[in-house]
Amino acid sequence: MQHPLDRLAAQVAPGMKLAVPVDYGGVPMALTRAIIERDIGNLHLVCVPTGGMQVDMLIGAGLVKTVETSAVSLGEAGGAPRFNAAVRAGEVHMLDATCPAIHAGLLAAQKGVPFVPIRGLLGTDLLANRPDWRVIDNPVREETDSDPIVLIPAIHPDAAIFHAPMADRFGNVWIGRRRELAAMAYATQTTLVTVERIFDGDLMDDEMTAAGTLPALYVTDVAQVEKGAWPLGLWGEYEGDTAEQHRYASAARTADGFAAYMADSQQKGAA
Amino acid sequence: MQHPLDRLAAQVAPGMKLAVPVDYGGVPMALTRAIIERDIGNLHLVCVPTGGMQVDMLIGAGLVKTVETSAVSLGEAGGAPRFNAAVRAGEVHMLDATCPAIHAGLLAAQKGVPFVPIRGLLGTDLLANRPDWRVIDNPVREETDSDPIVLIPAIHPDAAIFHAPMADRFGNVWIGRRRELAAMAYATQTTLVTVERIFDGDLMDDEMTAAGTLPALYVTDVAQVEKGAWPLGLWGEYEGDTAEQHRYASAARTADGFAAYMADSQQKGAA
Amino acid sequence: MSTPATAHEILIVSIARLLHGTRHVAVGAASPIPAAGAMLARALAEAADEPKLRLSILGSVTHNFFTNGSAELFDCAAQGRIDAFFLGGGQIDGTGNVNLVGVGDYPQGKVRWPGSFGSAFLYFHIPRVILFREEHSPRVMVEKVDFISAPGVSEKGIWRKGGPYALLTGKGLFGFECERPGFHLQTLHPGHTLEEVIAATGFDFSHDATPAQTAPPDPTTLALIRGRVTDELHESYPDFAATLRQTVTQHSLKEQTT
Amino acid sequence: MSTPATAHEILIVSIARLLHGTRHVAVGAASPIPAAGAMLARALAEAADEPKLRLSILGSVTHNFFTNGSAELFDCAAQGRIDAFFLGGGQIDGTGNVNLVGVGDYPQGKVRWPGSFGSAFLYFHIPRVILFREEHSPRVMVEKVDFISAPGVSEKGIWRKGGPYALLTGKGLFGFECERPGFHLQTLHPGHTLEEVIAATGFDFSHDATPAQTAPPDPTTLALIRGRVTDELHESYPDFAATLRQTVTQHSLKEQTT
Repeated sequence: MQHPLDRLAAQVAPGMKLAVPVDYGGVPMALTRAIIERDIGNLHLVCVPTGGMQVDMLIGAGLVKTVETSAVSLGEAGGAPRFNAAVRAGEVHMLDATCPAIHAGLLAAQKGVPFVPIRGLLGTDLLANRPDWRVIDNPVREETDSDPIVLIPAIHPDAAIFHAPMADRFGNVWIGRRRELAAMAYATQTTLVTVERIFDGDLMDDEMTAAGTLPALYVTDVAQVEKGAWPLGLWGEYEGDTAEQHRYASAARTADGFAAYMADSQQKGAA
Repeated sequence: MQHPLDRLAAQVAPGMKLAVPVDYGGVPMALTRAIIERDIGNLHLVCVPTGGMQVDMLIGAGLVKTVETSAVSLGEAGGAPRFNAAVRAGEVHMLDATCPAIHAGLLAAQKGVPFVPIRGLLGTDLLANRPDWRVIDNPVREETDSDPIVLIPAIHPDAAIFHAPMADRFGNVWIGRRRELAAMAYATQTTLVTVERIFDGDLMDDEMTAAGTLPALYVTDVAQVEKGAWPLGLWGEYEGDTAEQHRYASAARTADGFAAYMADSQQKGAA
Repeated sequence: MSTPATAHEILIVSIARLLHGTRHVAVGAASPIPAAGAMLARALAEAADEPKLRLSILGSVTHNFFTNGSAELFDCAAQGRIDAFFLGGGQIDGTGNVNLVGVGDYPQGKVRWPGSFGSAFLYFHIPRVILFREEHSPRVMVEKVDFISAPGVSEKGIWRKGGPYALLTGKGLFGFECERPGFHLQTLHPGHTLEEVIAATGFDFSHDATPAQTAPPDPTTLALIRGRVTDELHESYPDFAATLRQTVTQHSLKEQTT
Repeated sequence: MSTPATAHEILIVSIARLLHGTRHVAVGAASPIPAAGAMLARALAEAADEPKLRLSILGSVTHNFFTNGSAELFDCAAQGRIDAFFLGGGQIDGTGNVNLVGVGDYPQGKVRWPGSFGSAFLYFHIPRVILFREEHSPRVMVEKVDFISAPGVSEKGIWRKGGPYALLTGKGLFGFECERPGFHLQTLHPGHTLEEVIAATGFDFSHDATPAQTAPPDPTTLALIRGRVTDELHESYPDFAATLRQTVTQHSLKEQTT
C-alpha cells in the first residue's frame, strides 16, 4: 500500500512554486524528505516569510531553482550552510524580500487583486533588485506633494505545504493561531498538509475548535505523520530537537557532509 | 458606583466615526441603548459590513450624521424603518458601499497603507457616488492594454464597539471565528467590548482558546453585560428574540412609534 | 401517485438544473428557495455519482464552511472557489443590471431598500450568478434600473470573471446572452403564458414563437425535494420547510377535491 | 556589597534607559540582551508606578501577544502600536543603514547572511529602533554598507514614522542625529576608551572631547537584573539566563581574588 506521505509527495510536481512555512510555524519535514527522495526539482520556494532547515535541505539536494524569502537561517544552529553556499555560487536565483512583503503578496492572491501596497522599502537594495515590485505615487494622497509607495504583486504559489497538530476526517485542519498557514492555503489551489493526529469528530462542529480551523474547502489532501516536523518543533506539541539541528548544521557545512547526513537519514527512514 | 456599561458609553464621544458589527456578528445592543441614553450624537457609523437594528435605533434617536454601509435591514423582520425614512428625508449622509469594500478599507487601516485595491465595482452607481474611491490603471498589469481597478482608501474609525461571548481579566476577548471583529479593532485605537461572561484564567494561555482571541493589546475596555446583544442573538450563545425584533420593526414604522418603543424600553432598563 | 409539483417545487428543480456541474454554491441568509435548489442539486449529484457539491449558506451553522469572518465569502469568490451565487434585486433590467438601493433619484429617492450588499463585487467574480426574484412584475423587471448596484455587463477591458447566468422568476426561466446583451425566455412555468410574461416585463427579451414549458421534476426528484431536501432545509429555514410541507398537503387536498 | 555590574549588565541597563517611556516593545527571537533590557524597563516602570510596558518576544509562548499569524507583528507596527524594536546588522554604517544580506556584490557576494527579515519595513514604522550589536569592529561598523536592507534616513517626502534612535555596542552608546545624518557618541562603557572606539569604527561620528562613561546600574536596579529579570529571562532564553548567572559569579570570584 502507498504510504500517505508518498501520496502527498506525488502531488508536488517539478517546477512548482511552493509556499513553505516559517521554522516555528509547522514545517512538514517528513514530507520534505519524501520530496527529496522523489527528486522533485526545479522548485521555486516561497518562504512565509522566512526559511530554515527545510529550505536548506531542498537546496542542498539540488532541487531549488528560485528562493523568494526574507531570510534563510537555521536559527539557534546558525546560518543555513547549503543556502549560503548556493547563493555564493550563483546556483539559486534569489528574490530577496522583507517579511511583510511576502505576506502582502499572499494577501493580494487571497483577495483576488493584482497587488497590495506596502509602506517602507523605499531606498533599500531589496527594492532596487526587485523589478517586479512597482513604485507609484499614492493616488489617494490628500496633499498635492508626491507620496511614493511600493506595490507588491500577488504571489500565486502552485501549492502550499505545512504540518499541523490535527485534522478531522472531513479534511478540516486545525492551525490554531498560526494564521499565515491559512493565508498560504487561501493563495493557492493545492494545499497538502501533514498532521500529528486525526481528530475524532468535526472540527467545524464546535465554535471553539472552528476558531482555529482551516476549512476543508482549502485543503487538497491530508496525511497523518507523527512527529512530522522533526527535527524541528511544532508549537503547542513538541520542542525542536536541537541536538539533531546542530548535527545537521555542522554536517551541511560541506556538500559531502550534507550528502552523508541525508543518506544516513534516508537509511534511518527506511529502517 | 458607575455601571461598567456607563464607563464604556462615556468613552464614545459625539462626532466619532464608530465601527459596528453585522447583526449576527455580536452587536452590543445594551451599549447602544446606553449611548442613546447619553444622547451622543453626530456619529459616523461604519457598518462592518451591514447594519441592522442597532443602526436603525441610533438613526431613529437622531444621533447619526453619516452611514457608511453596504446595507441596513432588520433581516427577517423586514426593512429598517428609521433608516429608510431618514434616507428619504435626506437626514443622514449616505456612503453606500459593497461588503468587501468596507472590509478592504479596514484592511488598509490594519496594514497601515493608504488604500487597498478591489476588483469589481466598475460601472456601478456606488462608484459614481463615492468620489473618495479612486480608479487607476493597474500598474502591475502584464499586458499593455489598460486595466482599470478601484482603490478603496483606508477606513480609520475612532472607535469600534462589539459584543462577544467572553473576556478574561487581562482584557483578552474571545471572538471565535468572527474575525471581522478583530479587523475592526486592528483598524482603530479605541475598542470597547461588552461580553456575556468573564473567563476565569488567561485566554492566551492555551493554544485552543488563544486561536479565537483578540489580544488585550487591541482592547481598550471591557464590561460584562449578560444578554448584551438582546434582542439580537449571539452566535454560539443564544438566538435572537424574533418577537421583540418584530415588535420593534412595527413600532418603528413611525417616528412616534419609535419614540414610544424607546421610552418603554428605557423604562424597562431602569426598572 | 404523488401530487404534482407545486410552483415552489418548479423553482427548486429549475435552480438545481442551473447548478448542475458546480462544485461550490453560496446562498444568502434569507434565500430558502435557492438553498433548497442547491440542496437538491447536491442530492442529485450524489445519486449520479458526480463530484460532491459544497453548499455555503451565510448565517447557517451547519452550512457555514468559513472561519475567517465575514470577509471570507468575498475572498473565497475572488479565489475562484465559488461557482454559483444568487442575486435578487428590487429592480432588474434587460441588460442584467441589478438595483438593491432604491427607487427614484439617489440618494433621496422615493423608496430606499437595504443596499447593495456584496453584489457589486460578487457579480464580477462568480461565473454563474442566478438572478432570482419570484415577483415578476413591471415594477421589478424594468427597462432601466434607477441605480446600478451591480452591472449586467462590462465594457471590454474591464476585469470580469462572473456575471448573469440566468433569470428565474415566478413565471419563467430566462437565459442571459452576454453579446447582445439581453435575456432570452427559455421556458414558461406551468400555468403561465408568453403574453402574460411580456405584459409583466418592462424590458424587451427574445423568445421563441412558442416557448417550451419548464419541465416538472420527475418522480424521483420530486421525492427527493419532499424528503431529504425538506429535512435539510429545516435547520436553516424552519418556517420555509414547514410552508413547503403545508403547500404540498394543500395542493394534494385541492387535487383530490377537484 | 554586591559585585559590580558586568559588561552584559551595562548593556541591559543601557537598553532599559533607552526604552523609558515606551508602552510596547517587540524583541526578536534570538535577542536575549534586548529582551533582558526590556524586562528591566518593565520592572522599573512598575516600581516607579509608570504606565505598564508590554513586551512581545517573537517565538516566545509567554510573551506572545499575537493571534493572527506571523503577519500580525508588522500590522501591529504599522498601526503605531509598537514603540521600540531592535535591529542588528552584519554591517551598520554612519548614516544608520543596516545590511543583513551579505558582503560583496549582490547577489553573489563573498559572504551571505540570512536576509533582511522585517527590517525594510519596521525601520520605517517603529519610532525607536535601537541598533544593537555587541561586536564593535571595523568589519561591522563600516563607512558604507554593501547592501541596504533598511536605510537609516529617507529623503523628504518619503513616508516614514520610524528610524534609528540609538546604536548600542559592546564599547559604547551612540545617539542618532537625523538632520546630519550621523551618530554621536554619548557614553563609553566602563573599560573602553575614545581612541579604541574610533579605531574600531569604520565611519565618522561626533563626540565630546572627553565622553562620559556609561553609568552602571544603581544597586536596586542591579538587584532587579540579577533577580527578577534573570528569572523572567529563563523562560525564553534559558541558556542566556544561565550564562548571566555564571558571569556574575565569575566576576565576583575575580573581584575577591584580585
